[in-house]
Amino acid sequence: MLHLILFLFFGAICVAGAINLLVQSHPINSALSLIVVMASLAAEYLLLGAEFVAAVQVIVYAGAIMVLFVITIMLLNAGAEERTKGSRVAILIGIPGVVIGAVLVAWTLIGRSSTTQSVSIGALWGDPKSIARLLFRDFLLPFEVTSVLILIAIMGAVVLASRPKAVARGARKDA
Amino acid sequence: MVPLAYYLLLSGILFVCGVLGFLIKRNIITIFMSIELMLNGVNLSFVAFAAHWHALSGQVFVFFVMVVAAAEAAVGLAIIIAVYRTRETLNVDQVNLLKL
Amino acid sequence: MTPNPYLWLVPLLPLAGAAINGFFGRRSSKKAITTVALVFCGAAFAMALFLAAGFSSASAPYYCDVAHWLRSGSFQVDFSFYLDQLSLVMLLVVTGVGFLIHIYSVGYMWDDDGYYRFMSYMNLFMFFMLTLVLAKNYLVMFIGWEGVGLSSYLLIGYWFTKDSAAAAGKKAFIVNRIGDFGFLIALFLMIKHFGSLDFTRVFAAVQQQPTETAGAGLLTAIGLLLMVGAAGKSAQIPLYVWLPDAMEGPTPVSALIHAATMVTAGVYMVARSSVIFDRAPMALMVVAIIGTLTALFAATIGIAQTDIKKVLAYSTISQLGYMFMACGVGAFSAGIFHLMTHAFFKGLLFLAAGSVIHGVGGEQDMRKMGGLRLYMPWTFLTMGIATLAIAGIPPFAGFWSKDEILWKAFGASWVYWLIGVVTAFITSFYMFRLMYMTFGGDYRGAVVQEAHGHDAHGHDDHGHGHGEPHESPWVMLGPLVILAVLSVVGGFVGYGNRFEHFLAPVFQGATEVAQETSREAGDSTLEHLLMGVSISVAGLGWLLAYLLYSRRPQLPARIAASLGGLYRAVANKYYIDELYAVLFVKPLVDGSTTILWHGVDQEVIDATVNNSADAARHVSDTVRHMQSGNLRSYAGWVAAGGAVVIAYMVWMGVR
Amino acid sequence: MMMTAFSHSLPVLLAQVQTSMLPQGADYMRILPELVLSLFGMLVMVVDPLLDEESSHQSLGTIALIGTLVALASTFWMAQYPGTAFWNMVRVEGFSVFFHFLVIAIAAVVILTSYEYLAVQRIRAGEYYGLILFCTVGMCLMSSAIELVLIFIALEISSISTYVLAGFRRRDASSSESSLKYFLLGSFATAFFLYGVALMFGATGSTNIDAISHVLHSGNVPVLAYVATALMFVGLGFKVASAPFHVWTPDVYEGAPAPVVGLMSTGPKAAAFAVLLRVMFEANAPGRFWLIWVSAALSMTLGNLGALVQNNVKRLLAYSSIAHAGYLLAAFAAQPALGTSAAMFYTAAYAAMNVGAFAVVSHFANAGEKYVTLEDYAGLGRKSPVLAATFTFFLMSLIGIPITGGFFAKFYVLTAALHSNLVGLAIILVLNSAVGAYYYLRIIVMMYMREPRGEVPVTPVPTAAALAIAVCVLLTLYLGVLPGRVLDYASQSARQLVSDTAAPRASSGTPTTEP
Amino acid sequence: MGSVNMESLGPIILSLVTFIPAAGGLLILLIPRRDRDIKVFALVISVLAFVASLHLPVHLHRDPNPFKFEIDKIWITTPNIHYHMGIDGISVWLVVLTTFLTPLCVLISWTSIHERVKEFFILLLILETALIGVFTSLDLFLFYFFWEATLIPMALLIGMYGHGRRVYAAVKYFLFTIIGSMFMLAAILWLYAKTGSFDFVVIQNAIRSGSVPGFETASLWLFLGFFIAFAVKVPLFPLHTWLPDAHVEAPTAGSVLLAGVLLKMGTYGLLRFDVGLFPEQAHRNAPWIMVLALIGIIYGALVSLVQPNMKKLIAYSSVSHLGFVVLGIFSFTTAGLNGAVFVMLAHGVATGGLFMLAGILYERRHTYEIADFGGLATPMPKYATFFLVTVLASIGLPLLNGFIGEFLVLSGAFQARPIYGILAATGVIWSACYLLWMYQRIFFGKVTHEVNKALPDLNLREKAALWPIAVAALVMGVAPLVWLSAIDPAVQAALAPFTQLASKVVGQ
Repeated sequence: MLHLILFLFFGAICVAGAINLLVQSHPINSALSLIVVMASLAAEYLLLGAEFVAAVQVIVYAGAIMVLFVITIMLLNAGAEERTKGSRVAILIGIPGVVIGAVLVAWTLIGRSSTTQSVSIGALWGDPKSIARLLFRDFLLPFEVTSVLILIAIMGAVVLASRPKAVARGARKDA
Repeated sequence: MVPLAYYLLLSGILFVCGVLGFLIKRNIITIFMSIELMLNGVNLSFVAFAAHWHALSGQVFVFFVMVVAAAEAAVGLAIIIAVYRTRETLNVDQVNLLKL
Repeated sequence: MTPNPYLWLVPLLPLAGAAINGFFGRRSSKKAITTVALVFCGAAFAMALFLAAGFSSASAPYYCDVAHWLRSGSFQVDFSFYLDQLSLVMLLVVTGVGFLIHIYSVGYMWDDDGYYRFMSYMNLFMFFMLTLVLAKNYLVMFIGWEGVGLSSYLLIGYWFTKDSAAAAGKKAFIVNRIGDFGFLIALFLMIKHFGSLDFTRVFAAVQQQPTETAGAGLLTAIGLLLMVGAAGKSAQIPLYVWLPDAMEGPTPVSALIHAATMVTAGVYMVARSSVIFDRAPMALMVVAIIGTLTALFAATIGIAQTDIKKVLAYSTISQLGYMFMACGVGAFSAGIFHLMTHAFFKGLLFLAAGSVIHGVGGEQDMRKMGGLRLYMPWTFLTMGIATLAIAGIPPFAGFWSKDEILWKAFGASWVYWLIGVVTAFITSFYMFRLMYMTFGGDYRGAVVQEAHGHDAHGHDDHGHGHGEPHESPWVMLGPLVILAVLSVVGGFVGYGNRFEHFLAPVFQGATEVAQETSREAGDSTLEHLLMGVSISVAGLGWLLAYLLYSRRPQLPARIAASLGGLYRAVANKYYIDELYAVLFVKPLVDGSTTILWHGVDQEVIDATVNNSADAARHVSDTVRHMQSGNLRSYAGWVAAGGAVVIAYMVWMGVR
Repeated sequence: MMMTAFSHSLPVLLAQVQTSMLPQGADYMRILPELVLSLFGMLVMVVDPLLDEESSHQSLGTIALIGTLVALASTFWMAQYPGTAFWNMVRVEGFSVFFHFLVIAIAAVVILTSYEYLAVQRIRAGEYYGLILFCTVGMCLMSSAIELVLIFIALEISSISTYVLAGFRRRDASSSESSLKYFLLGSFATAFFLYGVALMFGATGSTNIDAISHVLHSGNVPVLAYVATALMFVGLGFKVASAPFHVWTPDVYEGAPAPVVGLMSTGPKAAAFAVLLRVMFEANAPGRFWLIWVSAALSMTLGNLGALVQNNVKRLLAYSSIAHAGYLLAAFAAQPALGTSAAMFYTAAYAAMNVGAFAVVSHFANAGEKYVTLEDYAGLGRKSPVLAATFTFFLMSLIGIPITGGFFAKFYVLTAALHSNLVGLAIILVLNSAVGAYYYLRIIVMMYMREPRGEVPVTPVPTAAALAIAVCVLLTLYLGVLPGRVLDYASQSARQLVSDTAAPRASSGTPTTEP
Repeated sequence: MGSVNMESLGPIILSLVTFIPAAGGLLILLIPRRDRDIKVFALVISVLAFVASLHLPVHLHRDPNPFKFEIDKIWITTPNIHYHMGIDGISVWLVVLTTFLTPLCVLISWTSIHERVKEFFILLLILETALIGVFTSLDLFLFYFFWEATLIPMALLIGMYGHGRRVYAAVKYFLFTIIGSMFMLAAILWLYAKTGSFDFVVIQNAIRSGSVPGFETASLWLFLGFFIAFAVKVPLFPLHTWLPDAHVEAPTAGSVLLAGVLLKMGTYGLLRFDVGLFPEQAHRNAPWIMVLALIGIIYGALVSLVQPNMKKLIAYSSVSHLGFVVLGIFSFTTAGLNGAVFVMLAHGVATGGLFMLAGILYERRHTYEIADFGGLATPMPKYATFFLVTVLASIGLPLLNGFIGEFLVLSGAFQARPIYGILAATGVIWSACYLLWMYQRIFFGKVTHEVNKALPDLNLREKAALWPIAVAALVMGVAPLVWLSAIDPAVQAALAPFTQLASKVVGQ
């Protein structure tokens, strides 16, 4: 029962945050809503007994990624978004599509016997040792490959975010 | 005891919110945030299924997804900065040089 | 059947002459050209005489297989030649008259620029005509058949810078082709049913068939189709229209091709196929009717023509009608007899007309002639003989053959005879009209003429700008004289049915029919009576012509005026050419242009293609607009697509 | 199944740790090309700051090229060690060797074509080549990974590097727009894919392809697996640019630098197709047939129709790549063994001709990608006969004229489709290739049948680009004249792949359920 | 050539003939851009190919197999593609026709092509190889390969060296044919999927023995798949509209090969593959195909009649003539088929000649409009003579080549269905109408345009190009047995299934 109450509580916060993200017109508000969502999700993870994930969620997501977002928003001095009417397709085709897809997925998620079984609160079966074993043995390769991914991200960020300077470098060969 | 389906439903709602955000938001950064929202929804699914199958690997996946999300965030925000430099706008409806 | 290894030489000799003159004539002297042309043509004539000398009815027919021509499965056609009594007669006529006309041409065409070309064409014509005559099967005959058409085309259009000549040549070829179409279908019928085109094999097969008295059958169909071909070549209704126009060619051509030889090929072909026609009475009747109608019809047009060659042309059509009438009533030998005599006197008439035209400097309008008997006595004399012959005045050649035909026609039906007699009257009238207008009275032409002032016939008398009419050189008069002699005596070969008997082996079946009819027709008294009638109508025609054109030359104009529309209709050849133009040519050209080309091709097919291309481009443009450039739209597509995919998969999973 | 290992008792676990805690040498051999590429990528990065920026283009490019060549060689070496590595993370087999070879070769040629482009466009070579090499690592892993999470990470590696590469012409608004669109939509699609992975994990309890295959083979497939397949298809369909997830392609291709388009229209696409093959065939995804059928038909039709009126050559080739994705997908609808081999051959042939075509385009586009409209190609046949002839050759291959690889590619797909009695799809394919002929022909017409426009300069083709084009011509020709060996290899590995599906390997430790 | 020599040549001669031109074309690539050298070289190569190809008919009878000079090597194992070539009495002459026309094309292009000469002759020679290949291939795949290979060189010839709306014409040509051939490809692949072979003989045997699964239901579609490809190429009404455009805009050599050989690919394909593989379907569908052929004959002729453009006129006349071929083929009679093959050859020579002649005129006056001429027989008598001979051959005058084929076709059609034969025979009249009318308008009358008065007559090179045409037209007309004796057995073999069919029908 407690489990259900906690789930519903954090779940409600989570959904509210998500909806707020959509409703807010200023990106900084959206970013803050997203942080709320993430925090409440961390709580949900704890309810599911995934304490490692919960911790990482707070550290990586809320701590690192969202900081990036906020900094970018600040950097670009992004204001409230304009209500331009750019896309009829997104509204007329996309949203109905999303609704239909969502209903169908929800229906499959609820209606199946395999998913109606309950999970117990904070089962805590994922001890750090097991996780480490997984991470550094079975998932060693993805783990290592992730370093390549991060390397790429760094390179990409450097290349793209740095100010292009070649314009000042004089005439091009072909010109 | 909470049925697994509740968690899945919550994750689905988050995912759909992300998709909707992508469709209706005009600010590129907010759109990007919507993607993060979708990933978060997926993460919840992973953890819930991990609990269901009693398989820790689901939690490890979440870890990887987060790393990917971080990498994406770095690159994505850099791209957004680059776009802002050339176009001076963050409104996605105005980023439409390439079309037809 | 006796092999004769020399037969193939006869047609080939003129071909060699044609080839030599054609390839080397441009750079040769006129003497050399003349020599080549005459030698090879003469050699053919000599060969023909040689063959005739060795000819014996007992061992006829002769044949000669030269080579295989084509083969397809079991069907085979060879280059093979064939000589029997019928082809012998034709052979002699063609080579003989042909040779004479060649000689005449030397004089007539000497000054023409394209002399070598002309001689080469003439030789080429001889080749094809002889191939036609000597063929042993229908397909080799068809070579000649088409070949003479080609030569005719070339020779009519000889003065190609003249638009009318070029058009006439084309018209001749195309109208002939219409006839050939019928001929071809007849050949296909033979191939289909008899498996061969060889005369002997076809006729042998035909003889197995019963006579189609009850109605139209295979043989009737073949006969009718052959008649279509014959009508094209021999200028019968309704395909006669090309022959008057063909007079655009040089006069020797008119004499040789459009009077003496080629146009009679149809008669020859019908006679050759007598076995078929015998068993197809209905086809035979059609032949007779067409012949009779043509004879009368063309004769009436002849009355009002003022162009000397046009008169002769319609006369030729009319006489050919006679021949078909003869064939139609089963009197093939009479037809061939008339063919022969006609070759003499009509050839002579044309040559003499040519001499006249030559003499007056290219003028062909008889209204501008007159009194030429004084200027060109030889021409007058020979042409007079020919006129007497064609008019059917005894004892000239034409009388015998025409009388034979009329007699046989009477045996079949008195209607044929009556029309024949009327035609004979008209013939006599317009021929003597021609004589009086040309030679009688005073010269009406412009005496002083510019040297090259007559554009219309500029080439005809190149370099002959004369002050006044003059007689032709002897190289031209010689053939006239010879032909005149033949026109006088030619009829006597038929005396006492000798000609008929000679040809009898060829027309075995046919002669029986003819004899039957003549027996039925009665005794010789009747024959003499009819003969008297025909002589008297000929005389009457002469008299009328004399009255109108010699005694009261102003009368014809008044009569013409009083007849009004009728006269104009006759003078304009009953507007048949115009009718054909309106009925066939114009609809064809306009229809092809507007309906088929612009209509179907461009408006329907191409437009369909282009429209579908446009439609594709249009759709493409629509597809392009999926790419609005808006990111959210793209996401919308992805989301919607995802929804569809999910929906499908859920359905698949639940199912 | 390895997941079940956790239910074992601790001592047993510890014992296992003793024996197999560390990867063996053979494990490294099985990812040798990836290692080589990563090392060279890092080498490029390290050398970059040491060099003067002017001169670095050549040397860095050469290092990268050597890297790819060494990687190609190491692929052969890798091929000697078939089997799984890193605890069922990757598997070396004919299939993965084929795609390794393919994507590395693509990378090599693209590097060659980039030499001139980078110099003219003043693009930072260090990051550029580094990203290409790392991207190749991702593509290689995509083809050999048999674990959905690794596939996801590899996919992200190749995607993120191409996102960045697309934006490399930073002074150009269209380039960054292209990058942005690619990035946002790519991430969007990746999220779908990931959700699919999550649901598949939920449905089968595993993310290992073999394990999934085994579960799905045992009958009674949960609906969740269907939905998972659908979501994964959305993600992968986006990557391979198949309709209706293709909308990003023209915009991104138009804006991205031409050599990069050459890369991303072939390499990541080929890798994505490899993943799709694994997911569809090896994992035996349920309910795929009509999904693929419709998507294939839609892709080729929309692609071809869209291309008809394009005036920008890059955009035109983008639509053409959508159409080709459709042709390729048609093979997926066929019987697994036939379809897989046909699809493999197609990716190879398509790579050869499309990289070649983009090599020509990127040379001709000149500085700032000025000359990319159809009109600019007018009279190229006169001004530069060889360049025009090679481009014509590639276009002929794209049309599917015999003696080119493109012909056999289409040919095998058609054969596979007809073999599987997909007459309808075959006819749609046939009609589409006919329509498609038109727009390729427009380029040929422009080059040969229009008068040249004076102001379009044609610079001489530098050696590197010439070499790249020559390699592409030769490969296209080779695939068009003697396709036998490649196809034999493809069908052999396809049979292997598919028979794996039919009877899950013993190494997965579970008894076979198939009769 | 000694018999020993012959033996050694046997297996490779076909490949030799096929690939000499292409090899020559590749060599031209290496020749520096000196136009004269290129032309001479191209001429030498094409003459060489012609001489080599003469070996084929001369030694044809020595080989007792149905397909002579057969060579069958594995090219690609999977799929089972063979390099299988061979000819019979039908294809041998089409090969010779190709090699015969190409040197003439080279000659006729000598001065009319003055820029991008190198490319021109390369394309021409490659085209020749592709054309020969179409006629020699016995492997369906190989056939398709050569079939498609003709497409690009021809489209480029039209598009690069043509005039006026050349691009439109080239694209139209390309699209029409490629859309058609795609259907054929699908049909070929279906056959491969079911029989596991591309080999013509193998597939034919498999079909005849009834061992192809699903053939009964598919045969109609297969037949149509092949038929569409061939019908476009022939071209059969209503798929013919690409032809006039292509011809009008094509350079002379292109037109000559297009009319002379390319169209025959369609009729040859109909005969060899459509009829050869699906006799029952061919038999069943013959009525409407013959109607289309008939429409083509008459319609082509009538439209031809009113064309103001010389080349367009000849082009439509091709539609008409090719209608005869199709009619002959689908009459399924010995005469019809013999005639059809013969018309192919005769049309190749005569119409090829007409296009050459038109090209000669174009070179002088840069127009094809008939109205721009008139009275040309005066300044150009030799030209007029050659033109007349060719026109007469085309009209089908006995003793010239057009007649033999037309006669046999009509006779065959008449045997099969009299009414068709009769309607088709009207073509005899039409051809005389349109060709003679054209001839009259171009050559007869007075010279109406001042420019035309000074037109030079044929020069030596042009005569060298035209003499072979004239001689061939005459020899084929006088001694058709040279050709027919080779064609006839092949035709009989092709007809074998139909006699069985016929007896089956009778038996019912």
